[in-house]
Amino acid sequence: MSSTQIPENTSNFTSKDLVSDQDIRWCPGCGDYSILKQVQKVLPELGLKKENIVFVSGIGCSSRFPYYMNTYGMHTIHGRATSIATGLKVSRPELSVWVVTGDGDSLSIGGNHFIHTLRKNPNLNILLFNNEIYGLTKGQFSPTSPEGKVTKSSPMGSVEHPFNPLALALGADATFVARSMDRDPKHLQAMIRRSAGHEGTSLLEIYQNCNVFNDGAFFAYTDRATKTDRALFLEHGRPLLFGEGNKKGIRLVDGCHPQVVDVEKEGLSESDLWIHDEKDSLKAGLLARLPENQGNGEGEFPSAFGVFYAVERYCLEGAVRLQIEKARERMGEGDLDALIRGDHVWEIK
Amino acid sequence: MSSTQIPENTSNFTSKDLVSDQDIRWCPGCGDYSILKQVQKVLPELGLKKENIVFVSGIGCSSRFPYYMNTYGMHTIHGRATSIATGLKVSRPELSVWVVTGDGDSLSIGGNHFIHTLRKNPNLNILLFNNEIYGLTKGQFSPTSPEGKVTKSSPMGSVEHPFNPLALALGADATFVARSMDRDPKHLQAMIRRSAGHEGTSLLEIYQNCNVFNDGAFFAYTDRATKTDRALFLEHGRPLLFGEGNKKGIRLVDGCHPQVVDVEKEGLSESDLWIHDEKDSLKAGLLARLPENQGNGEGEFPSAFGVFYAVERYCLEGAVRLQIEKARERMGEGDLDALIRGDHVWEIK
Amino acid sequence: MSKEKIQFKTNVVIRFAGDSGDGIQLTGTQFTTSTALAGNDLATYPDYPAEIRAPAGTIAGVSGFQLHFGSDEVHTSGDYCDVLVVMNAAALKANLNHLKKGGIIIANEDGFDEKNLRLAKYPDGVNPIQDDSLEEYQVHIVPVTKLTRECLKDSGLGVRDMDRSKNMFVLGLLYYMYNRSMDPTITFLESKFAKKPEVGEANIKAMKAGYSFADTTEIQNGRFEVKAAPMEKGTYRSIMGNQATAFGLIAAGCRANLPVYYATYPITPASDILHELSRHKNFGVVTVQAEDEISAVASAIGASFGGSLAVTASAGPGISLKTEAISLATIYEIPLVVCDIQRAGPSTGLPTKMEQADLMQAIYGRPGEAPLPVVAATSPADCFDAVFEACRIALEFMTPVFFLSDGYLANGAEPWRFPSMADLREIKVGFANEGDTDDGVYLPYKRDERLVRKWALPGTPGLEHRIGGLEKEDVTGNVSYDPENHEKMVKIRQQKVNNIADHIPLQELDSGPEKGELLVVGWGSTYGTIKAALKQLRAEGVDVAHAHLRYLNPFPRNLGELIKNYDQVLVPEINNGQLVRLIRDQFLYPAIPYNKIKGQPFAVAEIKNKVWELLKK
Amino acid sequence: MSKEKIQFKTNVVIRFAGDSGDGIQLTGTQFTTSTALAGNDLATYPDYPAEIRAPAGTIAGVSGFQLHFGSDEVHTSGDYCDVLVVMNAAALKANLNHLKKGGIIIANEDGFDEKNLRLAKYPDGVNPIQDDSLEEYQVHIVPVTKLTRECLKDSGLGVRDMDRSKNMFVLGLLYYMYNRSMDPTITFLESKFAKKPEVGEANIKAMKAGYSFADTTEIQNGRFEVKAAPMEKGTYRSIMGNQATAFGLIAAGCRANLPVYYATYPITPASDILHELSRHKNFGVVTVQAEDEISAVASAIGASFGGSLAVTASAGPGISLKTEAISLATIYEIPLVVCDIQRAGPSTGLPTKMEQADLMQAIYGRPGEAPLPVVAATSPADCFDAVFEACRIALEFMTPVFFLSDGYLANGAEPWRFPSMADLREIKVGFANEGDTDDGVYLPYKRDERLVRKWALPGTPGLEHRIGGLEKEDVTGNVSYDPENHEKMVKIRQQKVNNIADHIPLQELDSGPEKGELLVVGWGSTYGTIKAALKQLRAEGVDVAHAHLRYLNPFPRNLGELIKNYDQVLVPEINNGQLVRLIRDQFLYPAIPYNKIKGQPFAVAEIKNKVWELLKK
Ligand SMILES: Cc1ncc(C[n+]2csc(CCOP(=O)(O)OP(=O)(O)O)c2C)c(N)n1
Ligand SMILES: Cc1ncc(C[n+]2csc(CCOP(=O)(O)OP(=O)(O)O)c2C)c(N)n1
Ligand code: SF4
Ligand code: SF4
Ligand SMILES: [Mg+2]
Ligand SMILES: [Mg+2]
Repeated sequence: MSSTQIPENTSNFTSKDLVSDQDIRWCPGCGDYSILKQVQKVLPELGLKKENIVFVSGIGCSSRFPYYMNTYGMHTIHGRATSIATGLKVSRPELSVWVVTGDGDSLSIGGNHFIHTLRKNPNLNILLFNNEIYGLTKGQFSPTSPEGKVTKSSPMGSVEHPFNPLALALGADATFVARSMDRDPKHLQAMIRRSAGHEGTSLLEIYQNCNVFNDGAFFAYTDRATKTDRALFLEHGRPLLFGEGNKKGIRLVDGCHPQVVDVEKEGLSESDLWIHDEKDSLKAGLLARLPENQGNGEGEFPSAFGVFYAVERYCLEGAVRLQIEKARERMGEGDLDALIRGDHVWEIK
Repeated sequence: MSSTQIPENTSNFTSKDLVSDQDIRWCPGCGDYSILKQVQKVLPELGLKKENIVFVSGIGCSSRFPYYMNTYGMHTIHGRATSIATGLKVSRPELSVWVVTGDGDSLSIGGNHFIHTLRKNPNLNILLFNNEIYGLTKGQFSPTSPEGKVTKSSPMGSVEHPFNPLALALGADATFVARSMDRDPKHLQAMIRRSAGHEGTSLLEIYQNCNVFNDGAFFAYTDRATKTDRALFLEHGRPLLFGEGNKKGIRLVDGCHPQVVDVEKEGLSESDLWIHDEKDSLKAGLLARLPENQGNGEGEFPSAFGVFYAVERYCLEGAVRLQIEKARERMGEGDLDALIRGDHVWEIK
Repeated sequence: MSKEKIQFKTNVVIRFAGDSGDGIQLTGTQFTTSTALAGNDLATYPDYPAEIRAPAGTIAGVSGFQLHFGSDEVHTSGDYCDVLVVMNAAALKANLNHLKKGGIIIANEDGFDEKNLRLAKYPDGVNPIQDDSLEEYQVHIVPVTKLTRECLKDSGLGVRDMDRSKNMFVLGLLYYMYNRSMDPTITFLESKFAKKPEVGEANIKAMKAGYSFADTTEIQNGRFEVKAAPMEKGTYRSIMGNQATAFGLIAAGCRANLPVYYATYPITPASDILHELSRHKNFGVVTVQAEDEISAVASAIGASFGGSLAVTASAGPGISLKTEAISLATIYEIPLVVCDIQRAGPSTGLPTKMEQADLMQAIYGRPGEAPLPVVAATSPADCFDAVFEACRIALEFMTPVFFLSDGYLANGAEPWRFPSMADLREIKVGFANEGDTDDGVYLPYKRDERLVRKWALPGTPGLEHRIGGLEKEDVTGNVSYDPENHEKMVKIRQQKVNNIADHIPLQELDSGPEKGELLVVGWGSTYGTIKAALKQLRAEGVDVAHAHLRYLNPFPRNLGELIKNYDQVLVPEINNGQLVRLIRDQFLYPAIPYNKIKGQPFAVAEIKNKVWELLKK
Repeated sequence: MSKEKIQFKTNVVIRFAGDSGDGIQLTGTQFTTSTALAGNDLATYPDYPAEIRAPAGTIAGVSGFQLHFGSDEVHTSGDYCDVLVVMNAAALKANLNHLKKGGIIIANEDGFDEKNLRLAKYPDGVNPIQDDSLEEYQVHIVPVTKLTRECLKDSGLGVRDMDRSKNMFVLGLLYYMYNRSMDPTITFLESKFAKKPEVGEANIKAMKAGYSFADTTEIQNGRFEVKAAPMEKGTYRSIMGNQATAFGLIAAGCRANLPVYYATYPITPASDILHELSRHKNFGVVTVQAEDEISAVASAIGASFGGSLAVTASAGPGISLKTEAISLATIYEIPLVVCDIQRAGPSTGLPTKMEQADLMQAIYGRPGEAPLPVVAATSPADCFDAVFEACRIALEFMTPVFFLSDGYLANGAEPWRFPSMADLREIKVGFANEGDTDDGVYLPYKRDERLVRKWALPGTPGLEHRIGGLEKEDVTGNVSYDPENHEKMVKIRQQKVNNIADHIPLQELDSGPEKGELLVVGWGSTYGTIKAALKQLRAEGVDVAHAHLRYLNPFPRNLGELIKNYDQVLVPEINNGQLVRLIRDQFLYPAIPYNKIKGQPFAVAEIKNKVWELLKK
């Protein structure tokens, strides 16, 4: 089933044209600013027409996003952005539809639409701003907050085991799963580009700092002192390397048990290591859960950033269109009079 | 965190005591009858008191279940049974709470509660009657119906890629995932027993025949001619064997690529094969997706039945109770007068 | 054919009843089609159990289909039936109370064996078709199963398959009794079983056998003729409410020149609209079976933003889940049609039974001040016009609109003098066009004199704008926390809905005097019953007026005055009193509620009795 | 301290305003505590932006806190303020319209630099504290930032941290002006910053500096004394509405001897109830933050079946998501308290502003006939009594109950002469006990004379039974599709709710004559304003009556008669007219709506004017 292609033209706008006239109302220092900037930076490169772009969001700090984009936009209700975006995309396949959502919006109240959207695979780009907290309602734990998290609603610590959002997405048969972060603009831009390029639902989880209610949750991945040991950047076809000078690697023992190794010390070649394959769903799952593994030999497991998984599957809107076309082929363009009349009529004279 | 234990006594009832006085209203031949029977068979063996058992269901044919059980029961609303059951269990940890739900009830409208229940892990037993169809509303496709399924609401075939329910559950961090079927009473009984024994949320998917709207969807797993090739029964610590006389096996190439092999022909020993390990989440995922693999050498991959995954994690209700106890230790039993009075009072005389 | 005496009748009510597996609904609809083609006016009412197929032979498993047809206007499916066809003992037990005294019973003898009697819970040894308990009726006992098997014994079919044709035997028998042509059913069976011609033939054979059986046996002394009804000239078809709703939506899409986007989650009794629409994809209709009701309405809102005629449907429980999103549509001010095919509540209630108890939910069931228009259908065929009108209002006034139908309309059928495409009113959609800006800025909440804003579709250069659920500044649509602006916007949204009263017809009387003792005000599916009751009363010399509301919000401008022309106003509803409250509130008039809450329509006699009661006072 | 002239005042309204980051709410609540401890009656109203922290310096980011205190009874947070404290230019711009002519402005000079003026969107070169635009007011310009930094220069803190104390400087200044003790705040700061004593000290130092600054500078000619109010004898504390709600729930749990189970999904302005309750787990309170509103109410229903005092809460948008499940609770007939802390809608609306627009949703917003009692609170402290009463009704009548509060009550504070545990009414729960069977069968829908059924908890041997959302047979509770039974059950459920009118007090007048020209009927948070307005009118010689409804469904038995004793009835509401519709419908009385829909309470003057207008007619 061929999916509908977004028309590729040269863009008719620049980053500046994307800035709306509305004052931005995020807290100073909020990670959302960077994400907005990177999106505004990347969009003009994609060969889209500005009038064909629509941003759809739910409710949350992150979901204010559409107001700041001088494109078509819908700020909707809590948790339903993916469904609303799906309706828009299925009815107007030529539009480039972006969903902006938070960890509460998409994984808490919106969890059902989230998983169903992923399996149905309309060609949407989902930007999930994960700050592991409810920002807008002033700091309650979210479904991604770690166990024991102390918040306003969990003064003795959260008793809930959190979701691993990417593992959940893979379990829901997502076709594109990636992760980036607000504080790494270049990587974020690259990931936005990859998301846009994917035909089908692309899920980009973005670690986002909420400096008011959950400050520093992801600093380990960007702070000088820790970042090389804690963040691993994925590249398709390349071995999993990280640490100072990429001296650490990950290898798979028995084909499926990850192990952190010192590449130089053990004199390993690249091919001894786990080579990242974006098409391998099993390995994508393993990557999503990488930091959940017990540290071994060479220390803790890092968190991965990049494209975990990217495969092709027909898009929902394409399949819907195809049936309409087939129906027209089979039955001809709808004839209202014939429909209403039906097969059994009688006349009164 | 120690979870709350269901009191183990000798049961005070027999299978017959579990039969309610209500006429059963499923279609003659419906697979639900068998499931009811096996549940009634197994329950008395579990050392429970009848008055401590509660069946909670949503809406659907399957969800009529509680009416037929002479225990406490709640027939609720569509999709919410897991949440209602969670509320009951958290507030009354000593009860044995069973959820009966359908593929539409739990995975369509109830998808959000389903995944959140699994991650939170209250000690519930979920029996998911999967007939790959909406029975009660007379035959629309469900989120587990295969692509292209022709139903009343999809006369040209469903355009939706379905969920793999067990993969979804694993992605949602379920602690117990198993599968059985209506037409294999002994296996079903065994699985009900295992589910009951698991501390935490146990998800038992039961392939159930809807002989009116989706007849024979799972017959391949029970029909003489096909069952040995299509159904593989899992046992912890045992190799994956199936086929006539257990001559076929599954081995893992490179540790993670399953391959169907002829055990005798290739002269393989058990240890060459994939040995099932209920604690291995990665392999559980691989098992859930087993039939999605391209057939190779020795033919198609079978579907697995049995316990895919079973690990321990603290139960929600235990953690909630523990905080209450800790709070009482720290602050003493609540004193209403002191609470209301607070710290700053003044007197008017 | 010539030997028997034919009795002429103006009206007949037949009720078919049998096990859910007996093909009762099919028998009923086939008889309906033939009767419609014979030119009778008619109304039908299927009455089926909530279970898909409760255990065969039990009361719970009985399925019924009632058909009222006549040579005169027919307004209801009939209070009581003249003929009761029962396929088994349970069907008799469950339906005898629907039969008029002296009525005809046609009973399948083979459905009264020991097992069936036991399942129907008759006492041991009691068989109602053998004892004298049915003395007051004309009973025809026919060994339908046996005869069907007999006539099919050479068909090569197994017994189970043969038995599947026994409903056709009965149908043939009734075709003979009412002098109906078998041809439409023969055509139907041939096409239905095109791939299994042996089954088709068996069915046809059984039907013909039933026909002949009636011709040659004692049933002959019961042959009736119901002349064609003197209906308005024109071409007719038979139509069911949900089908008419589906057609109305497609028609509105055509007349507005917009694709229809229909998103729903299955629920009784709304699902058939989905089933019907999904068969007409060649109209460009998109049908979406969403994962739940919230997703359904949400995706419709997305499609509406994109420029579709967006529709969502459910019954009460599902509608309640949609209310948050509907509230969003009211503040967005985008077109959205919400179809509520009401059923008996609260909660799951009686899911296959009808009720009119979602009116208050439609009018008031949203957080905050979120007014929206409400339109109700009055008969199966009227679902077409009413939902078309709901679409028109939604599109022309940029607003969500409720369309109310119910389980009785949804599954009921009647003859329909269908319109041609050209007769249908054009729906004028107010799109914003490229360049519709002020100083280069697009103002999405600028309004015309009716207070209606324009619809600016993504894809239009220069109209880029954002909409949201936060209160919006007048004209610009920007987020505004200004207190004065909020009040202004709440009032504007209310006024816009109120203004619709200028664009709908004034309330007319359906019948009766313009002033007088009593006005009966109804809405929805009570139409036929009230009409029939007042007609009978008129014949009995009592002239009572009838106004039937299509527009529940806003009310027609003249409704208040109209009401005040009568000494008393009676408001019959299949609920515990809802419209009556709106009338009392708005017009401070002591309208009198009359309520039935039994999952069933009013009987004509009930309305008549109530009117008598009021007039006697 | 002796040199200055002290003016005596009976009432003062102070409004603190500044950037969201300026600690305005803290300043306000501290001043409130000290004022309460000084024995004044008071009422507060925080007014904060929807954004967590909109850009510093902008109008959108302005946060406000208004406090009205007096030596007389105080009923509202005040229409206009006497003193306006502004930390920056935006705060002045956004709040000047709240200041009485001739009022005092205390302005932080450092908040009026070029940058701040630009962010506040003053025209280039305009500085309101330098030109003569504030001539009509008494303006005190204080370089708060500079002075705070000055006094803390040796504290070792960085500039940003020093600046965080500037609100304390202002607080000290006001403590001096109104002769308040700094002690409660000192205690508070010491405990709050126990782990960062240097910060605590800095704050205390800044406050003392502000106090001294006022003592030594020109502020001295503005020292006021507001005597303690002649309040009823007793012990008082200050309490906010959501806190009172939380306490009321805990108290009801204690008096019913049941564990409280509170399940919710965060939403403004309801979340603070969750926050408060989650701190009191030592009462056995279970708080659940569910994945969404549906799960929250569903889990509460599960807990109710299990025997908890089950409560769920939200604001309008979240409540609408719960309606399907609430409908289930009505047909189950189990206790459930639904707290709706109303905010301005529709949809997301103005999430931090108050409104009373969910009344119709509470009464009618469910599919089918699903009546339930509705109880509303009238003041922050009254939330305690009202929610306690909601719990009592739910538990004693086995029914879901709506408790209505709103954003004004939720965040407002007032002095509270709190009850002791022993004063509280016992809540009598009707459990079924082992052996409560008829012929060995438990009949879950058997009722007492009030039509109330019993609560049979799982774990009780012999009472095993099933409940469901399908219509249930009278007495046995078995599924029943019987038409007569359905009508009977709908009527029973309605009658049970109606019967509650026998178990609530008759409606009393809050003030005014028992018959006369005009009765003002209010509900919810308009209480204080109406009371104050009528009191002033009475002082001006106009005696108008006031009835304030706690029970919105069912109404007190005597309400209809009571209303008919007056020539006119005015119904002021912060919505577009809701209670007024119920009154018109039920009593056919032409009650007059008076509506304000600005996300703000009525001003006393508005009510007075409206009354004058009606009396002149
Ligand atoms: C139906 C409904 N329920 C609850 C809310 C309140 N609410 C608004 S945003 C939010 C959570 C925000 O968290 P997240 O999605 O993580 O976004 P963030 O603010 O962290 O970016 C909640 C609970 C709402 N607006 N609507
Ligand atoms: C809120 C709501 N939406 C829709 C329905 C209609 N409905 C009842 S059961 C059902 C699906 C049943 O499918 P499943 O859960 O697979 O159960 P089965 O009947 O197949 O056992 C639906 C859509 C309902 N009762 N309530
Ligand atoms: S609260 Fe957190 S997420 Fe929200 S705007 Fe502020 S910093 Fe950003
Ligand atoms: S419809 Fe299907 S699932 Fe439902 S009772 Fe009948 S056979 Fe069973
Ligand atoms: Mg968040
Ligand atoms: Mg199913």
